[in-house]
Amino acid sequence: AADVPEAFLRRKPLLLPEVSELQAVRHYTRLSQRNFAIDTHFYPLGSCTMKYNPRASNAAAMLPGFLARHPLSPESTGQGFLACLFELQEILKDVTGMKGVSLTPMAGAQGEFAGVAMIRAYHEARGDNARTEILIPRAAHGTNPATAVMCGYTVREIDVDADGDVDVEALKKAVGPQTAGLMLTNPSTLGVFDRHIEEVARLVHGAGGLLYYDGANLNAILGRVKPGDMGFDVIHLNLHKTFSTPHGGGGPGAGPVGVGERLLPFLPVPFVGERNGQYHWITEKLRPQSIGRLSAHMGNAGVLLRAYVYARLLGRKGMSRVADYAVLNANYLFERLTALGYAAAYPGRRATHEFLLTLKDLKEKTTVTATDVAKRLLDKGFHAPTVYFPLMVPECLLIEPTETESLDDLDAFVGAMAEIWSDAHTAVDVLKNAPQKLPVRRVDEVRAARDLDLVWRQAR
Amino acid sequence: AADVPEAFLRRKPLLLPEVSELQAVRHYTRLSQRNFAIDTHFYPLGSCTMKYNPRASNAAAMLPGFLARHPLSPESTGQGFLACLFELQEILKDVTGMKGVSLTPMAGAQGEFAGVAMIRAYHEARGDNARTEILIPRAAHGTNPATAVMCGYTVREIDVDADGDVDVEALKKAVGPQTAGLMLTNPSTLGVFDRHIEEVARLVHGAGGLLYYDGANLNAILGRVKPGDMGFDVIHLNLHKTFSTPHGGGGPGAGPVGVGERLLPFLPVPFVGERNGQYHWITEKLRPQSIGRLSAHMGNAGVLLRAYVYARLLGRKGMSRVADYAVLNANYLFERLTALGYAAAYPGRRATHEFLLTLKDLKEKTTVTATDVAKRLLDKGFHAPTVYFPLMVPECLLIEPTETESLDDLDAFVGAMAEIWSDAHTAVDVLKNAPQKLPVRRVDEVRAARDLDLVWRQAR
Amino acid sequence: MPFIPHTKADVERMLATIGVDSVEKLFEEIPQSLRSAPLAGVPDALNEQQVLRLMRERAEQDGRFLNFLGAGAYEHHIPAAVWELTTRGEFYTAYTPYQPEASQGTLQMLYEFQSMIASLTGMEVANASLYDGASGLAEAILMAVRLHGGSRRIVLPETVHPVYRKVVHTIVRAQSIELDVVPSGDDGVVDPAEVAARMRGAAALVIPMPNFFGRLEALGELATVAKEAGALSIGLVNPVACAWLAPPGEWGPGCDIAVGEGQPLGAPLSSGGPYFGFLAARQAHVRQMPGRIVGRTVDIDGKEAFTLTLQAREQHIRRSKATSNICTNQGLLVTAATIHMALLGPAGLRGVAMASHANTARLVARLTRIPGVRNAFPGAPIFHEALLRLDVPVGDVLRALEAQGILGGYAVGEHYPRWADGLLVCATEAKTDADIELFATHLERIVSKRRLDPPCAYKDS
Amino acid sequence: MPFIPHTKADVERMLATIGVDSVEKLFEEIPQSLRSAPLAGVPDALNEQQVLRLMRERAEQDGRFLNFLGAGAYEHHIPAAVWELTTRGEFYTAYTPYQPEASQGTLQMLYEFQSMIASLTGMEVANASLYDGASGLAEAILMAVRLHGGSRRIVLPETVHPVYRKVVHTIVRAQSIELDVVPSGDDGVVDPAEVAARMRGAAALVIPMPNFFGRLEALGELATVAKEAGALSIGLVNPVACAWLAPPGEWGPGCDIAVGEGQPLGAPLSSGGPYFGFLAARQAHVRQMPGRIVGRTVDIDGKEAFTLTLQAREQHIRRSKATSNICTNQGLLVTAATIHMALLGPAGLRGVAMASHANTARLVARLTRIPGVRNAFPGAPIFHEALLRLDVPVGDVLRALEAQGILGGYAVGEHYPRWADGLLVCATEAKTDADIELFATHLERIVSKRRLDPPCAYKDS
Repeated sequence: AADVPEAFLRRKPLLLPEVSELQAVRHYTRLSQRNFAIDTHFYPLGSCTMKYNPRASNAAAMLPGFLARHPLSPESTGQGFLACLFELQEILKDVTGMKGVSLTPMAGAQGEFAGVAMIRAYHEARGDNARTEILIPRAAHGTNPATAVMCGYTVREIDVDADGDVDVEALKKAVGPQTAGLMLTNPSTLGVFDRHIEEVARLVHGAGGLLYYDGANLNAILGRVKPGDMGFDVIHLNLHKTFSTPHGGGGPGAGPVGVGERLLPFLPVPFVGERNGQYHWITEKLRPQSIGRLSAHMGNAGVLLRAYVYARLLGRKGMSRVADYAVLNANYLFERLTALGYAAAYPGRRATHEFLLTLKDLKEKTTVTATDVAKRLLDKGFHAPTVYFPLMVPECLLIEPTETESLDDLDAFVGAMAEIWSDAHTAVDVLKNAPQKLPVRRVDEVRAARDLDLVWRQAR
Repeated sequence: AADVPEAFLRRKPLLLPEVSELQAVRHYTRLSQRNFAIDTHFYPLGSCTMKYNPRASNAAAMLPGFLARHPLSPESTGQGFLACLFELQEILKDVTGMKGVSLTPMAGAQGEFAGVAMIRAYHEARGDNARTEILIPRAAHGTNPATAVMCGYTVREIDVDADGDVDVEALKKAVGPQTAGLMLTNPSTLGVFDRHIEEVARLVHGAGGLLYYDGANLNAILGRVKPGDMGFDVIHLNLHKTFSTPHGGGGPGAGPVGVGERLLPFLPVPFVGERNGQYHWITEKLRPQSIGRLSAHMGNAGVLLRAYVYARLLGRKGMSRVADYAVLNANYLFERLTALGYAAAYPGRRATHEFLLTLKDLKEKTTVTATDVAKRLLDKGFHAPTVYFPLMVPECLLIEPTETESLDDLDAFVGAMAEIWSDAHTAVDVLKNAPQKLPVRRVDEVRAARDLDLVWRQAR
Repeated sequence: MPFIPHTKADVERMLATIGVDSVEKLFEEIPQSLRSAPLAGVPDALNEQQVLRLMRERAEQDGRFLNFLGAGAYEHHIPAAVWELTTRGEFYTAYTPYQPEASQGTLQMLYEFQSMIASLTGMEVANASLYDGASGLAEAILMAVRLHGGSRRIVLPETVHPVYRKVVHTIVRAQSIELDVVPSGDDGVVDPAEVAARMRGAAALVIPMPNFFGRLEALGELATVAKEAGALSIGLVNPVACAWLAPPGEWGPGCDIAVGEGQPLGAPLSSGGPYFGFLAARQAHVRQMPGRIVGRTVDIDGKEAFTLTLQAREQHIRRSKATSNICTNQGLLVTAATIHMALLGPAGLRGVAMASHANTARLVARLTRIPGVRNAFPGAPIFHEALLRLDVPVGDVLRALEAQGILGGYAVGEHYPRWADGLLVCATEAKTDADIELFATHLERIVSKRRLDPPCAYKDS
Repeated sequence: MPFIPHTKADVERMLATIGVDSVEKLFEEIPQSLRSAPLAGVPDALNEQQVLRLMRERAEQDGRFLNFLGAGAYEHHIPAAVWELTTRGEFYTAYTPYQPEASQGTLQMLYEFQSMIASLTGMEVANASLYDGASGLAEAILMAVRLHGGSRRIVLPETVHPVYRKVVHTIVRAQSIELDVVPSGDDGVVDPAEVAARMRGAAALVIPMPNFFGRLEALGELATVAKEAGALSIGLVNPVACAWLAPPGEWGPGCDIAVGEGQPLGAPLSSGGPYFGFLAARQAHVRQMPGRIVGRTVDIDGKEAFTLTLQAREQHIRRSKATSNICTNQGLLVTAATIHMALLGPAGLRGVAMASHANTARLVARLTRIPGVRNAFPGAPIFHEALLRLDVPVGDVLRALEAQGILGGYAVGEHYPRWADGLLVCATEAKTDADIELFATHLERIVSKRRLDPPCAYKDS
């Protein structure tokens, strides 16, 4: 094009693959086969809720009419789309017990950000500027403290007690006029439901702080308990967990936020309103106190459509069945595995939708680590549980089977864990040398971080 | 439903799987991974033209508007669909050099049937009822003689000469007033182009017979030579070969037939006509001499749409590039493999889009069979060529790389064949014990046929 | 170049290896006189973007219709997982599993399919599919003639799908097989006594379930009649019906062969194809079955494995003595059907059958409340289609409905002059009460209007 | 029960194993007072057939539009293979590759993505994606502030996408970062001299390419200005443009960070998401990069292997000291983008850029022939968008075009009062001459009509 001066043009060659369509298709088809996924393997990755992703959700979200719609096209050209979002907002309001929902955060961590930013905006709007601290239990997801810092807060960590509940005495000492709020996951990442939640809420509210609910573990209580009823003022949900949108190798997710009365004015925009059966965007103009926008458009629309389809397929009754069967599966596995000899991190507690084992004693006795168990499970055709999280529990395995796995598959997993238990006491090498059957054996992660090789270079 | 009497209702239990959606998805995803396919492996299966199946063809054929159309809905509701079929007929007329095309046969073998049935109808229409015999070269596909018999003919097989061409002297002796026609594949299944084709056509036509072209190998001459110009009166095409519609684990295919002037009245119905830009079905009413219908509706519409998309993507120039590169790839492999020591079945001949090797000498020397080579190739990540076909050439490998394979992949295949050649002379066991890396090792086919186990039974 | 990966340098290296100086040279054995002129009839290439836009426009150009057509092809819900899995490259782009070690996926799936079809039809064995129901019936007839060994006469009720009868005629006529068509009564079924009279010396009897009018024939009696005449019985069935209604294996002494159109099991309507035929039989007859068959066996380590079997029946081995010339089957559709049946399960498939029946019953009840619309066979048991008779010309009514976006059914008059006023309607489980009401509302207005006015298509707002 | 496989017997066995008599009992630790009432706000379940019909109706209810909107989201052709592969279960339903041995597919794909993005932007390293372009810009700004170590002031041209500026404000404001917005001139670009004046003591400069109006800023000069002020430069780019136009690595001394919206690389418009952000940088800055990063290494046998690396930057390890709170990325979109770029190749992607440019140039030439339609910046170099100025109210024109099935562009007046008459138009490679002519014809009539008549939306036949 003669109208763009030479100086604006690219000079360096562009290193993209130069291959035929067949070569590309074959390459990526083969690559895909080098993955474990829910569609191929039981995937009890604790805290990630790896449950079945309905294909109907994908089919609906990929309908040409939805895919072709430009984000800036007028509301009049997207009434069908907006109707889905509006109804999803209403559904999420109900299951969370909140008064308003914005779907715009693009991931759980962005939902957290929005939540804490709203807490900040609330205090600022009241001129309550002395609140500089967010309280976070030590077991929390790493996103919680990272988020608090992004929102300009300092973090004070609160211990948990021997049973895995928040240490109420420690909380009493920590809470005060500097407290902006508390971020809590309940059930916690320790796989237990915090029994003092009402007390915790009273303490924080009493000090003028707000309660933030990290919805990562909502699958454990969906339809059974509403965070709003526990006293939370703001919540994010991970739709890619509880509402079964695909994890896609690491995303996209969606992290809608729900708020109680006090935080309504601060919800991130845009979200969907309805008037006389017509749907419209609610933006900064209508919500001048909003914390603002979090994405160029309205968030991960395609993820939201998938979640909407999932919610409609489950319906009212199906929604609470989720928690029932997720908790049933977890408690069953918990019982079977502890019967084998695996140690519960919090014995005597009920499992929620997940539970935490610790191999501390096993390691001392046999040198077998959580990593060894994880890698051996891969050989046996199971994805590993989450390992070494939460950081505070040594050699831990966080196991979340989800409600969509069958008893047969749970029993097969128990069988594999039984063999591993036996090998740990008689054939440690088998575990230390695992995996053997995967595309690669144990990966040298130290070298990866030391000799950084992050992009392909022509002359290596 | 109270209105259907008890006596009409099913009594026996229905044995279908009783599984969750996840279980089904996981099962069939895993099963799929136990297949070789074009999308995962080089697949040089001679005579099958395993080339890349464009994903665009699938996307187009699966558009909701096409999928939802009922076959008996009026022509007025399918003008877009009919336009595609009409244009495909025109394209196929051009590439085959024929005067009329019907797309209705659902597979190559059904196209053959339609072709021979038209030959029969032609002679019958002329009252020429003494013609009872179809001539078929010994190298032909098994479908040819099977088809001739289905059409009420007896088959006389014709020898091929030492160079792989039809033995013209034998043909001269065989042809006569009893000859209804001759069925020929050119290039033949021996991987060579029959150089006497003009003489053959003269002889058969001279005796009052018609010439049938089996289009299985059209990929070798697409856009280069038209069967009509060779003197053929009727042809079928395998769209799942030359026009790259997917093989789907064994089908569906599509086997359109093209005919010259003389056979036009006999084309199978329905096919598509056009008048003033409106498309309509041509049926028995307009073609009272038609051989009739071959399917409940109009054949494998979805396959035809895929072939149409492929033809439009290639266009005029792309169409003849197919033969150029298919033949180039085959001759390159032919040269490289014979240089390694593999024996050509017809040395001194040019390869067409495929070529035939024979391991007769190798087997005598080393005991290595075509099966051994085939199974070892599987271990090395290549689908095996066609083996033991044509039946007349001992220990043969029929190798068809197709035009969509890259030089890199051809060279990798040569490398694997070189290692196998070496192993055949130094490590026969490696070949005899192949495959080792597949989901199963050599399958006991004798037992499969002897102890028939064709359906799952609850109490085994 | 679309789909061709070669660079110029590749081509040069390859030509040098071969020892020729041009691609042209590779065609030297083809007589010069036969080389083609450029392909005037093939348009210039479009890129993918252009083709897909063209196809999208063509797919949409005629709009969407609310469809009450059946007559051999049925609109059922297909779970989204079915075709997402079926079009996975490993299924979609594999070929016939000639190398069993590299094809266990397809082979096990086909074995599962055979098992499901055998149970569904109540038979002992099944093959891995045929092209479609109509050609499948022809293959079943040829199989029956081979099995009978004596007669070449087939008794075929008029209530068998009329196009199926045409297809059978096309395929078997060259083999001197006689099709003896039994007329039906005013009640839309054949009379077992009349069939019995014709069975003497016949090779086989075809028994449709449901028949073309959706009606249920005297299945047990007919199968008995065939058996008593020493003939074979061929059940021609809708596979969804078999999940609820008695399958061929349960009719009287049991049929010898069951055959049918597989489309209702996961194949979209797609203007007529690709669909697939299925064929099941008694174990004793398996060596006369056409088409591919998969067997379960072991590998040399004794591990379970699947493979094509009984290939000695097939054309690529037996050539002119094969059971059929059939080569490809409808593998991809069978993949879809297998996954479809696995996802639905026994209760799900039975539910589809019952809901389709119930919807059609509701449809008939609603439409026959319209003056001028009658049930041709009131009170007779049906599956999920029914023949209505109209007071006004059926063709006019259908055109008027089409203008409203409704495909109102199939006019059977072309094939059955006796029911020139007949409209065959179908409402599967995919229809809602609102759909039925919409149809009824339009039909009511059209029928009443046609009684007064001359016919013309119009479009209400 | 949808998606729950348990039979009643299963549940009984499981409860017995656990040693409780009901599922209810498993919730015993939750205070009774907190148990929910039934969910009044969740409707009854629909089955898949019903949901898909509802969704189909909703997807189609507003019709299809011919779209000339850009402004941050672009309609490009996506090869059919891209999403057929991307939605394969092994990509679609896998999670973050925490177990590298079981995730080599995703990991190698991400490594390829990083390599492609690094080359595309002309930078040394890239991460494995961020949420979208706007939040990605905020992350880039936070990264620059960390790298600079001193200043917290960012110089931001007014020609950066206005919503991006809002998003950055939302995300960084709590960290006392000041956004110093530089106004643009009448020519729709910022003046390097004015930028230079503001750079003193600033941490970083953001340089958009193209800018919001599709214009090309003085890229090299601006990057130089930043460098000379001791500040970092952040190139905010359209990735397709980088295949043809100079990427950030080539601007003057080279940018420090390149960031942008990945949507044009294989993501459908989808009402705004999911898209993905990309971020590339100098190797020296890699430890301050946010988001996941994949490295190539070996396994214990020395075989090539891929793994997540530099995790010590991330929140799950570093918690409150992490570079960002980001956790999930946009893996699935990155899968699509990687396959998209592999299928297009360098020439293909460059072709898309040039064709989009040429189509927009043609569109502008054609539309500005209409009386009352002017190019806001005549003769200025653009990529694939252009600002037009209309004599009649832009909102009215857009509504009238919409009634004709055309989305005519983006009215910039809301964000740029100076160009209240401005219409930002875009024609990518997906537009044909016929599309452009159709737009022009309608626009011509609407503009001339608006000059005479009061505004109202109408629909021509």
